[in-house]
Amino acid sequence: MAREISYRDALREALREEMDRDERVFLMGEDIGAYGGSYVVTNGFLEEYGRKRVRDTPISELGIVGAAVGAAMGGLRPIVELMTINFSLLAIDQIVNHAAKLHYMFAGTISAPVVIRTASGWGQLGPTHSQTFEGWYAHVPGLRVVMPATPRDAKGFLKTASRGNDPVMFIEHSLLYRNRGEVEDPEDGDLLLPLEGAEVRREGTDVTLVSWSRGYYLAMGAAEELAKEGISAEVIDMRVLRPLDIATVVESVKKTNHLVTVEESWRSLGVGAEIAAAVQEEAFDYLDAPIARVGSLEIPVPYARNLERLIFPDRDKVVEAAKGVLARNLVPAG
Amino acid sequence: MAREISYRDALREALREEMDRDERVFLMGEDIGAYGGSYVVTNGFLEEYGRKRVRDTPISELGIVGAAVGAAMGGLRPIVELMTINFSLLAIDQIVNHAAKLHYMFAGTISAPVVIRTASGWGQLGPTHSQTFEGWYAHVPGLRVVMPATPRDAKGFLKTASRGNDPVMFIEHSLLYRNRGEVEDPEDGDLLLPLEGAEVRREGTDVTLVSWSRGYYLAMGAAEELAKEGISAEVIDMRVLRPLDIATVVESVKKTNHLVTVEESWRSLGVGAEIAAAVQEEAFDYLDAPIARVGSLEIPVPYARNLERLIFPDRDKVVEAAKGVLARNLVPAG
Amino acid sequence: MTSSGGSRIKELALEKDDLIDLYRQMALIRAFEEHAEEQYARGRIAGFLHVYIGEEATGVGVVSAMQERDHLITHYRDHGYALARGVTPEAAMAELFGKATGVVHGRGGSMHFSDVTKNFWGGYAIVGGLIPLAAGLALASQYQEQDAVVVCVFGDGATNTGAFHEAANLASVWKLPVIFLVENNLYGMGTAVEYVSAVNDMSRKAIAYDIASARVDGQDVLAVREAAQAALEHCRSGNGPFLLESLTYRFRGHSMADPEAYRSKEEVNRYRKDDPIPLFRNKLLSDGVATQEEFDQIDAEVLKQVEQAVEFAEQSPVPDPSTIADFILADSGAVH
Amino acid sequence: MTSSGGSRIKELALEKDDLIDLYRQMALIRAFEEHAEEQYARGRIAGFLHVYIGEEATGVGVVSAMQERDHLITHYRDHGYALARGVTPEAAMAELFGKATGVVHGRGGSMHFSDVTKNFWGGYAIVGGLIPLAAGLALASQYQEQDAVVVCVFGDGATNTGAFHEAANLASVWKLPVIFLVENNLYGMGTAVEYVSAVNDMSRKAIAYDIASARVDGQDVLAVREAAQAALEHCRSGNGPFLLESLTYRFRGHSMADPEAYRSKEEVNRYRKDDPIPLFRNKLLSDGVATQEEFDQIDAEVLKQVEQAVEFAEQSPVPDPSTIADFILADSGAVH
Ligand SMILES: Cc1ncc(C[n+]2csc(CCOP(=O)(O)OP(=O)(O)O)c2C)c(N)n1
Ligand SMILES: Cc1ncc(C[n+]2csc(CCOP(=O)(O)OP(=O)(O)O)c2C)c(N)n1
Ligand SMILES: [Mg+2]
Ligand SMILES: [Mg+2]
Repeated sequence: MAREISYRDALREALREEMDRDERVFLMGEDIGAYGGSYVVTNGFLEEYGRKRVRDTPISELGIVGAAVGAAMGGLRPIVELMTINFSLLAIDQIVNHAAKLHYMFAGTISAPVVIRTASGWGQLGPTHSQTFEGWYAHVPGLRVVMPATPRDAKGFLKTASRGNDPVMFIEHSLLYRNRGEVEDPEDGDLLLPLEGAEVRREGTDVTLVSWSRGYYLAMGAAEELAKEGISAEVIDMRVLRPLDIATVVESVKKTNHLVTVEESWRSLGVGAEIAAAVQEEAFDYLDAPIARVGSLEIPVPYARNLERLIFPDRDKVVEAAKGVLARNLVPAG
Repeated sequence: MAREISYRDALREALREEMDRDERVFLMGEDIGAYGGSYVVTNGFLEEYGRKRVRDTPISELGIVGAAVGAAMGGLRPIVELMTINFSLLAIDQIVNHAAKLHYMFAGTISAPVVIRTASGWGQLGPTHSQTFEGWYAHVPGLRVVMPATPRDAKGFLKTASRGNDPVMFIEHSLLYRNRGEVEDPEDGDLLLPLEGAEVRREGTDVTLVSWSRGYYLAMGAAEELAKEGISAEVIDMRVLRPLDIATVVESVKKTNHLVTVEESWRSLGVGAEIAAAVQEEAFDYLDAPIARVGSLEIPVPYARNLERLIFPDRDKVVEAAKGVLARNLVPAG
Repeated sequence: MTSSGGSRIKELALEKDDLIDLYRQMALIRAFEEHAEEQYARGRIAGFLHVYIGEEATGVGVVSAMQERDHLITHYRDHGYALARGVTPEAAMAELFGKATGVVHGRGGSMHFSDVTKNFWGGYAIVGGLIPLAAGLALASQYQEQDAVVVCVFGDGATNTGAFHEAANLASVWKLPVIFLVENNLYGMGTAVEYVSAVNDMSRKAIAYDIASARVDGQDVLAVREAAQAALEHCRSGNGPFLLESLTYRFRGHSMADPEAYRSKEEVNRYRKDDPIPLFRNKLLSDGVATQEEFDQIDAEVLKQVEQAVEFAEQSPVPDPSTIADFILADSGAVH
Repeated sequence: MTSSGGSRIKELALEKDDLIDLYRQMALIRAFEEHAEEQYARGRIAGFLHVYIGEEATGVGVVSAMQERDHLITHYRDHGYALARGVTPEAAMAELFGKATGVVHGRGGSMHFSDVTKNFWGGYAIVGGLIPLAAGLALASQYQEQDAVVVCVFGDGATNTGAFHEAANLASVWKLPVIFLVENNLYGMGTAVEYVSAVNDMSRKAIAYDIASARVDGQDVLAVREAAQAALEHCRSGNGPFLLESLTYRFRGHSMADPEAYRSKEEVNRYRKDDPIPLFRNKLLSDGVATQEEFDQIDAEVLKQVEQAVEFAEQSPVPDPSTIADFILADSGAVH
């Protein structure tokens, strides 16, 4: 029996279930306790679990992520929250030069099962608070990077991440916390989703739209728009950015022969670039048009609403891109 | 009149010429003074220019890059050295959330003309000291990212960077400092090279090999190998990674119809991914085969020489990739 | 935090106009922030809004002690400093509204006010991030022998960042003319100092860097001004950095989103008794410096000013979309 | 740094065997490092090699005071600690040679020795990076009530990193059982402490975190051992972290690449007079604990051990290329 719950509640359920299941699981982060979490994900947890397991930390991103990694080395299962992914830059040395390296560097004798929860997103937050660096993390061997779009994935990934033995960058989205979606009832057992694999969420035959996190909803919206005009779009939610499931995209492209990637990060060197590069390698002969990438304008994100609106991709830009790749009639190769 | 000098000496000349020209130009970094620089680039500068202009700093990457940015805001022309790009992760918040944002955030009233010199490279240095993150920096609007391969570019870019008004990530390579190449004689005037534009360094007709920094020499070596077998390879040195000069690559591909990118970073989400994605967009009809990417194995870099050798691309891997794209005979699109 | 500024009026040899001006500035900031909150509630302002209500005496006292050539750089809670440094309520309010007439043309919003013509180097939103920048500005001043001191404003929470540590050490080693002004308002967002800082006394953190320090009652504008003057003098005389801790309290939530579950109404009300504005008004009244009528008039004037600022912001045009890509880089295209 | 350990022998109630063992460990480390340098010169070892020559008394003294259940984590200058904690010279030398029989199978090399079976959590090469990890290990010990103390080893230069500040503050706030062992050898690479640290006295940096601290003569193995015992006791009793500063000196260059232009031969020779090994040998001789013959024999034995280690390393196979992708992730493929 599934119920409709919000992305936020899905995360809360996952945290609670894992904390109840395993004493070693604990939370640390800035304002996750007394304040209730900057995005209210851990509200009430301090009262429920106490200071030992819900640890408000100083504003020390590098220190707290490093301490979480160390605690994980020592046998605990820390889930550390970084208020936003913009601040993860301060901790990135601990994430990339330490968490991602330990297991290899010490020949498998040490591991760092730490989950780093953080929020990307925007909303007139200005140039330093509106970024999303998933592409950076997806570049790094030794990390697992997930970016759930749905409440179900949010819960299932978080539970799996907290039980796994690798460092996981768990990237949420500030504009998705209120989204509601179907999630299995806890009664029906643990919802543990493997940390890999893209999913075809809408079948189509004319063009494939690929995205993740909030971008996935733009793709879905665009697919509905396109349907009105008789264009059948297949929509793929990548869900996990490392390892990246290219096979599923290639499968789809072999059917639709057209691909559009959608992301909220800056276009150059975004994850869409990797998808496009990999797909043209593996499905070259099936592409009837260049792969199009929809991303943010390559500009720091301004505060003013009218300007900010222009920065990020929206449904219409995706529709336009899809029509663009379909409109193109092939010229025989040079 | 040009002379042959080393990459290291080219950098030393640039630094000296700019320091002599402009009092506001000064150097700061770890062990650049008394020690002489971890890669001996600034050896003797402390004695020559004194403590005011050659400033040994604490081991505080975040603090010293931030201080350099602040000094630049205040009217100075700091050239800060980060021993290796691996340590730049500790300063990346100052680079990306501050230096790259200031000018935009304050509507053009503040700028941060800081040059951040750092070395990528490897050589049995182990998992945390053998990385290269140029792709991360190339993703960020507000930054200029250069990665010179030749002594001439090293000198010309550094001089231009120190006179420009933007933050510049100036990425050197520890295995190139001894390389020698032709550089104009200082007598013949300032060597100022614009911080943009790829260069076709070897003309060819069958396949285009694109790289930068040390990878460029692998591409050149591969081109010579291929020539022996009657394959004519065009070699492009990207030189600057932001802004990325795709047009020059597209031009070349329109002629050769085949492209191989070569880089020392991990393959996924490396700069090669952006080049491949952009080129298939702009030269789709000219490509006779999928664009191939040669990069590092996606593994932390082990210390053992025999393993490390397998991680990085070498001439033979490039030759193989070039033959691969040429060997492929097209199947009509599915 | 009881005030003892009145007695100091003579010592400080302040003219009536100066005293009235300090009051006016605090009143202006208060009125500005209250209107900002109201406009936020109305949806005309969005994103993060951190108001300075209750802490005005610190900003006004410190800025009043600075010379024009001195530099100011602050964290995101920057409205009070911008106004004290001379940014007009119009340009400030228009920025909150995201208008082209805003102090940074709608690019930055609340957290990123700046005005280099007034040596105000801006507000920054990465906690601690501005501290190394301040050290750098101080280096530029020292290097160019400009005799200018940098005042760097941040909170108790920021002292736990590595950026503070690295910048403080560097500033001390290089004897840079920078004042680290720590606004200790007892909380970093929703987290009380004692839970996250090994020492509650911020000035104690200066010891590790061999930096001179002092604590001051941040609700007493004259005490703050006096302490700031001493700190500025210290830096100007080439004695290196100074850490000034101002003991204050945030009367409102951290930002407009704050449910304030972490502190009690009683606690807030207790601290509200130390509202720097009535405290100062009463002092001036009891010292016979000014009359109630004069204060009523000032209050009316600043209210009018702020209402006009709101009007101005409302009437102002949004930024021209065609300018969206301006200012990404200082050198357009290639650099020669 | 004159030694006064002899007098302490009785107080410390050390058996002759214990004393001899301290000597043997220092001698073994010295011999190991000298051979490592030689093999590096011969090209059998590459990359960065940071030897511990001259600083042996600190590592040996501290490790000798630790319990088996206590945890050790160090920076890249880790050979001495690995050997003192029981890593065999064979496994250590083989690692330097990049062989499959190395302590981490050739993956890490000189800077990344580790052996979790001995609670040695490894050497780390990002200066300061290990300090937050150590706080985390201490949190794991406290959380699981393991009564184990973490000893975190780093240098004077590392105290200037934000990582040190953030971890020290966190450790103090949470009263974590961790000893911050600062090996103050007067230089960070080629930069003298006074040029980059606001205070030369590292123990003074503990004040800002309300952390107890002490300084010890790092050339006197018994003094170090005693200071470490006190620090361990402090942490074990739940009093939170402790900062122990060991005053020592690096007899060799920072790494094999170091031209050593930043210090004079005279200075080095002056400090060489405080060589911890002859100092301790003479003490034991004058206290009649052991005879010259016994020492000669020990020296011969460790020399033989190290020569065998070199032999072993040379004979060992390189890592199997087919294993290159092992250990990237702990959970292979999908995670269920
Ligand atoms: C590096 C970083 N971490 C977290 C945040 C989120 N944040 C914004 S303000 C704040 C609290 C700062 O407290 P304090 O320094 O005391 O300043 P106050 O707001 O109390 O004046 C936090 C945690 C941030 N902006 N930057
Ligand atoms: C973050 C970082 N910055 C710079 C370096 C380069 N580096 C390696 S060791 C070292 C000096 C460290 O000095 P100290 O902490 O005193 O330790 P010591 O070598 O003297 O024992 C430096 C600068 C590094 N490895 N990591
Ligand atoms: Mg505060
Ligand atoms: Mg040292």
